[in-house]
Amino acid sequence: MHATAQQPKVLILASEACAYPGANAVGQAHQAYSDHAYILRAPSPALFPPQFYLDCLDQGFAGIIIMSCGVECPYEGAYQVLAQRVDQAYQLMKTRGLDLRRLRLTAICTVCNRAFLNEVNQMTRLADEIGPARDAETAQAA
Amino acid sequence: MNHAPENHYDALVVGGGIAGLQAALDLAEQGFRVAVVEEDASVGGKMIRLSKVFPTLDCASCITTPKMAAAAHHPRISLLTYSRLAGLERAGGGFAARIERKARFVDEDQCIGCRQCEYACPVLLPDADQGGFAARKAIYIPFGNAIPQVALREEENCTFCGKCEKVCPTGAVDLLQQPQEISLTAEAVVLATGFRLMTDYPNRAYGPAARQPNLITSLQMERLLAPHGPYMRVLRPSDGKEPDSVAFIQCAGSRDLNLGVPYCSRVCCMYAIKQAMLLSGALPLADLTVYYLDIRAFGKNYEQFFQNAKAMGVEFVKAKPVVVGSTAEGAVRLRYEDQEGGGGGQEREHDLVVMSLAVLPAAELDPTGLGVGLGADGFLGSVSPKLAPPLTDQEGVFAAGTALGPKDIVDTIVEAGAAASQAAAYLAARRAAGRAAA
Amino acid sequence: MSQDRPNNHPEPKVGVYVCHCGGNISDQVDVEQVARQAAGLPGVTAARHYSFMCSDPGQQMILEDLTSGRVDRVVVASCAPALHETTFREVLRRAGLNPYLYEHANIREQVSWVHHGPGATAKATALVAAATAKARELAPLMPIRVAATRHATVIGGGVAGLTAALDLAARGVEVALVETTPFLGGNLALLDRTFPTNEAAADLLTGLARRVLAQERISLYTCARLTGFSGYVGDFHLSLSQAPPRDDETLERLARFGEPGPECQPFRGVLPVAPPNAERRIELNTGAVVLATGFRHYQPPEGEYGYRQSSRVLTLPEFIALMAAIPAGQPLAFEGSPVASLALVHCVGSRQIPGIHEPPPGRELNQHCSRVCCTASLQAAGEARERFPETTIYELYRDIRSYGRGHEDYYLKASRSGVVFARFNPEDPPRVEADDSGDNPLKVTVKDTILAGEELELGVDLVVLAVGMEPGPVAELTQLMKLPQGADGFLQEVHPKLRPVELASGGLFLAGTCQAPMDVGEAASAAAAAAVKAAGLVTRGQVELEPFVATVDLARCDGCGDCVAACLREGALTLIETAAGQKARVEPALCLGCGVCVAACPAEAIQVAGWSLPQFRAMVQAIAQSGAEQGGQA
Amino acid sequence: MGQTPFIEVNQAIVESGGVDLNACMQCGLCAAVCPWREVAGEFLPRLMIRQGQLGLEGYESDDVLFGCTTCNKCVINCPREVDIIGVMRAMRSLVVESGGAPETLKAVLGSCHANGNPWSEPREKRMAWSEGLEVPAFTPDKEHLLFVCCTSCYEQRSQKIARSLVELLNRAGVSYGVLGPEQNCCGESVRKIGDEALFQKLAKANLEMFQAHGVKKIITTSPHCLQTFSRDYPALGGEYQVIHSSQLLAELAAAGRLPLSASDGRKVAYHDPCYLGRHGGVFDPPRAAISACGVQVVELEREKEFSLCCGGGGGRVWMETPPEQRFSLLRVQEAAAAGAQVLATACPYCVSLLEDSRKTAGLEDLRIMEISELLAENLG
Repeated sequence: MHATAQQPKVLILASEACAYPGANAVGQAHQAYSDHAYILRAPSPALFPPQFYLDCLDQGFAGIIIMSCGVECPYEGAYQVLAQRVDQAYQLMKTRGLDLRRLRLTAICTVCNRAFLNEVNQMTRLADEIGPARDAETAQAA
Repeated sequence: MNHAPENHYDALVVGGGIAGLQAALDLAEQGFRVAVVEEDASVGGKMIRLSKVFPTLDCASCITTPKMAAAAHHPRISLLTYSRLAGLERAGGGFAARIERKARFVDEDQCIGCRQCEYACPVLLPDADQGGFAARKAIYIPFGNAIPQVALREEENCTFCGKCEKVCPTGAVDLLQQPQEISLTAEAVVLATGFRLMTDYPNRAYGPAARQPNLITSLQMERLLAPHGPYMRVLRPSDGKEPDSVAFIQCAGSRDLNLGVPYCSRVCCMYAIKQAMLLSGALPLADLTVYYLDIRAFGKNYEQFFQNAKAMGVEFVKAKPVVVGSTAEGAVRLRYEDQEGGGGGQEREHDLVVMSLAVLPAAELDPTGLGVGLGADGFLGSVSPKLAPPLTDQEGVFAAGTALGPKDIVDTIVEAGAAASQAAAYLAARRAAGRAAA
Repeated sequence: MSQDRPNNHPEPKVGVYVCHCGGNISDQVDVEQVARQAAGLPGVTAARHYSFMCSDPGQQMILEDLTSGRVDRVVVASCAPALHETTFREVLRRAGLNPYLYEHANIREQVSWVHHGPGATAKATALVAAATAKARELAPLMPIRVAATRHATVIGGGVAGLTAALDLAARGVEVALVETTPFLGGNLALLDRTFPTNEAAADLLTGLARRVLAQERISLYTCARLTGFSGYVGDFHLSLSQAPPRDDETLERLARFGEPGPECQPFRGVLPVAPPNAERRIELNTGAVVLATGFRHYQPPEGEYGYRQSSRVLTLPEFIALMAAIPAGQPLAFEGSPVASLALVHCVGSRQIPGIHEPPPGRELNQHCSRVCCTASLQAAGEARERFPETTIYELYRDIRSYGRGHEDYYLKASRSGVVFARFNPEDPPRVEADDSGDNPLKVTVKDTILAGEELELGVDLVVLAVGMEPGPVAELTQLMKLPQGADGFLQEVHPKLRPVELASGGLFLAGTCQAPMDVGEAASAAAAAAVKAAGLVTRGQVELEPFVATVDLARCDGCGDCVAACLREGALTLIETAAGQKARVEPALCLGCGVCVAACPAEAIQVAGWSLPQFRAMVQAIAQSGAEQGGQA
Repeated sequence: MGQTPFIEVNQAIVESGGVDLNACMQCGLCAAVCPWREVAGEFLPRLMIRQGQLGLEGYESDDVLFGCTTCNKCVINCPREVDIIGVMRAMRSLVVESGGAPETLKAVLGSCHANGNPWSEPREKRMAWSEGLEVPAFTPDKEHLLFVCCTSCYEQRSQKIARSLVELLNRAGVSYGVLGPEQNCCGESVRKIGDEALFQKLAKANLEMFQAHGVKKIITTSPHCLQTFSRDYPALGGEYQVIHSSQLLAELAAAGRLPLSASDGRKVAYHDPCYLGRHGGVFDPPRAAISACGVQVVELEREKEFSLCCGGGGGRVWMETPPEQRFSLLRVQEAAAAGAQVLATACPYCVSLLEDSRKTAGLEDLRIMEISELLAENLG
């Protein structure tokens, strides 16, 4: 088996209106990226409470990219709320001693192929470098 | 799936390609009852036979099958496949249609599409739906995603061995089935009879040298590229070699007064670019060349698609080449004048050459017998090309898609919606008039 | 999480169906293995794979499992959900099950098209596991039914707007036709004759305007601007602000009109009714909105091909108007002097290429082809040669795109009439310079690619720029209505083939050149297609909405009001008094489904139906564990 | 420094008869089908038309402008149905008018002026070919005028064509007669060379003569005369029923009026002359005539409208072409490779050039024959 537990995974939470179709556009263009990046779609990532991200890291993900529509968000005001939520998540991460680079908020549109690839490639590289958060935490504890 | 048609419909749609299906769906969504008559054994038309479609590179099946399925499952649509409109006359302010249901030699209602007959049949024939590159049986289901999934038997080549009859689990095979004629009435007719591709190479231009196996039609290339194509990969027909160099000859028949096709066929530039792009994925090392007169990438996002192809390394040569022969290795020899690259006569060889052949009016463009007026180009004519292209000169008869001239899929689908809109307005006005009279 | 399930719910039976997509998926993903792995997941009672799940036999396969009772909820792993999610939901409906007991795994666009080798299979397996985990958490959802107002609003009074309004009215729909100017006719009014029929644009518009004014179901609002937009499909609320025209250009144009009526004045348009003389606010309830906001011509920046540096550089519409103003039999003249030769330049503001063309300050490049300018240029050039045979005409083009019905004839006719063509590469565009030395005031230099790139110097009296099409000025509208735009700035349909005239938000439709460049016939067809879709929606009397809105678990809600404070949509969330105390309440037709309230709730009492946090947690867990399990098995 | 178009030249070409000059959309198919590609020649019709459209230099040099053999292959394929030959003719006429014709062609034109034939032979010797044969003079009671091409009147090898034909006509009892030295060249090549005034003069003289003698039907030995009489003369006021000898021979053979032995077992390939085939659309009668004497017909790959020009049209028959650029050389080699013993054709120019190339190629075993010659050999 190629994929093993050792290879750190990246979770992408993509907005249904922009970032998720944006990821599909990358697929239509057959532009490859790491197969350890997993994309889940959500109406708006603003629905996740800050603790949710920490739970994901605890599950074994090395990094999370929140891909929203940015200011183009179809839900007026949701992006601003989302940005606040992510700030709160950073606060929580700090108190836990987690590398803040593990969580990124970004805006991806339906045709942002290059931006999408940049984000994913950066995060997967980081994940390869620093490994899953759970392991890092364990190492720190030891 | 409604196999048994009823006696009366609001609209009769002739042609079950993408235009006919879309018009039928839009009419049915307005609450009208629609019968679709399709000559072929499956609905889906030319589109279902394509590989992927420009400019999104969606697979054609993925876009066509939902519409095929939606029409097949729609409570207000009846699909009459393998049937032709044998006659139509005006009756009682509407139309009375005679429809010939050709003999499938398989009972449509009993066939479950299990293909046992197909597996048992000993006769092998070239499969036209695979560009003639693959074989099929004398009794067969047209293709994987055909609707309906019902077998049919080709009469000329059947040996009457009776194996199909024996293996059929439902007793659906009926070797003596006769064509049936049914009658129905409708208030409006939508002609979506589509197009045909120039069947032979334009011989006067390309000479006897044009008859060679590695010179293929654009529809054959669609099959070579299709995910469920004959070879599952792109191989050239003469010897099964992976071509190292593929060329496209644009305007092969189109924009040619000499060949009686003065018009632009409108889709060839884009499908050649698309095929070249798909080939660059299938054969990353192959040289790809498009010989063209003008690149007509005029639709939404088409120009960007063309520029992408250029950036990917597809070579575009402005020239109208002729086929002068073949090499001992089977490559096709082309000759052309190099206008941009320094001028002069040039000769080049390509392992495989695709002719982007002209789009012609369908053989039975107007099967109504009403004598719907034609345009100068031989396609159905419109009496209001600027404000309502689907309006024909016959009251109650509307047209859509390539029956009204060459057209890409996007424009066809939009125009089918327009035809439905105009037919719906016509039907609504008739109803209102009927109510007023009553 | 499964412990959250009330005891009276039976254990879900999930069917997993993996699509080959005829090789699109199966060439990269071992679909058999994906299905095999899925079969071992908890709750899975059937796991199959097939070449085309979306095809009739594919759907039949699912249907049989559902009707036989083998499965009661479905996961299909195939292409992007945008393509087939509704297809498969429909299968559940046909089987008599709730269509929302369905989850889609995207293993084409996000797996087989971007990953190769065993990693692709592993990722597909994980995504199927996640979808299955979510499927187990799904609950039946009831669609929200909203009464649809039998009324539609068309924004834009050009040929597309007029056509859409007429077609809607013909279907028995009440229509509000909204136009920002006092005039009808849009850009078509600025044309002389249309190709390929040579009908006068003014005649076409007069005909349309007559029918619009005679149609009782159409209410016309000119000089009206959309100032408010709320509501939802079937029941939108529009605020319009009507005001007397004030800008000089409009007033000047108005001054030349006599009595209002349907007659179209060439190059001016139709003044259907007198403009309002006082400001007025209009509130409309409407079931659907058709956008027909049209295009505007590209305005070349100063200096592009000498534009605005020489008064002798005109745009094609200006040139057409110039010709139309010259009496029959008179020679072509400009500013009093005869025009012995002119050059017509194609692709101005169209087909711009990054790296070759410079975007004007603060603007994007127009990478698109404007579709109609080639034939329009050929028509103008052919007509000019016919009327003014003494004038030499050069057409400088990149590709001649006379694609449409009858268009190629214009190319032939222009050629035969003696128009001299030269073909340039975008890298070497023609240069326009003032020329004091020669016989003509302007010199155009062009590298002619059909002459092996030799440079030609053309002395001309006039340069005509075939300017392209850009989206109309819709910034305000796109912001107000949240309309999606493509990279080219035109409004973006859901899918060019599946839903070519619809916007992603329900009840909004596209007609004509607000979507992409089109000629008149194409715009009219697009308008008719939009009208038939809108009519289908509003004539049914009610609209079914997706049920993905916030729902409150009353048992958990303690009425703290945090969700109400967080809610972005006025009126969607309120606090009500119940027997069990203060509770949050959702107005489903207004709820956006954004989920901002979900994160705000301290008790996790509010969830977006179909997108609940427990469902997300189940998916995250499944993905997190997927590799580990497989790693263990391998 | 760029070039400045000289649109007056464009207009002059159009006014000189190149009416389709501007209809060309520059696809280049003409250049791709042109026989000059077979020998890597520089003659490129599309480029010439481009230069003509813009009035730029390049097309008017001797080698290029007088390269066209007027074989018609480009014309029948042109997607815009441009009369490319007409454009070439108009371009040449502008040069010829100003005295710029190539030297060899000047001699041809001069001879036509002075002698009524292009071969620089005296008018009186026009009937030399008929010496020793019974050739009736044309009188109003005769059905056909036999119009023998200047080439077959004067050129030695070609005289055999005319002699064979009269032998066949006499045996079949055809009612025909000839006119004597007052006859002029039909003017076909003269017109293609670009001397329109001379063509008009020759045609007028012939028309007056036909009129004076009451001619109604004409048999031509050359497809070039055939085309001129049937396509060009009507515009000048002379309508005649014109038939090429091969067509008449096919009719006579079919009617059993020719006592042919049907036992010639040789392998015969037929070379379609451009003016009979592509210009005239006559493809089957010559083949029928050949078949009448029991030969084995070998079809060449480039047959009928795809036929390879011999290189003699458009005045080229009088111009010097280096052996490596002769289409006729390719043609005899093609015939030999196909196993033909006889390469039959139906045009004096073709016979002349194919015969030359046969010698150049050293193909001792291949005979070049006009159809009349082949049939005459098989008279029983």
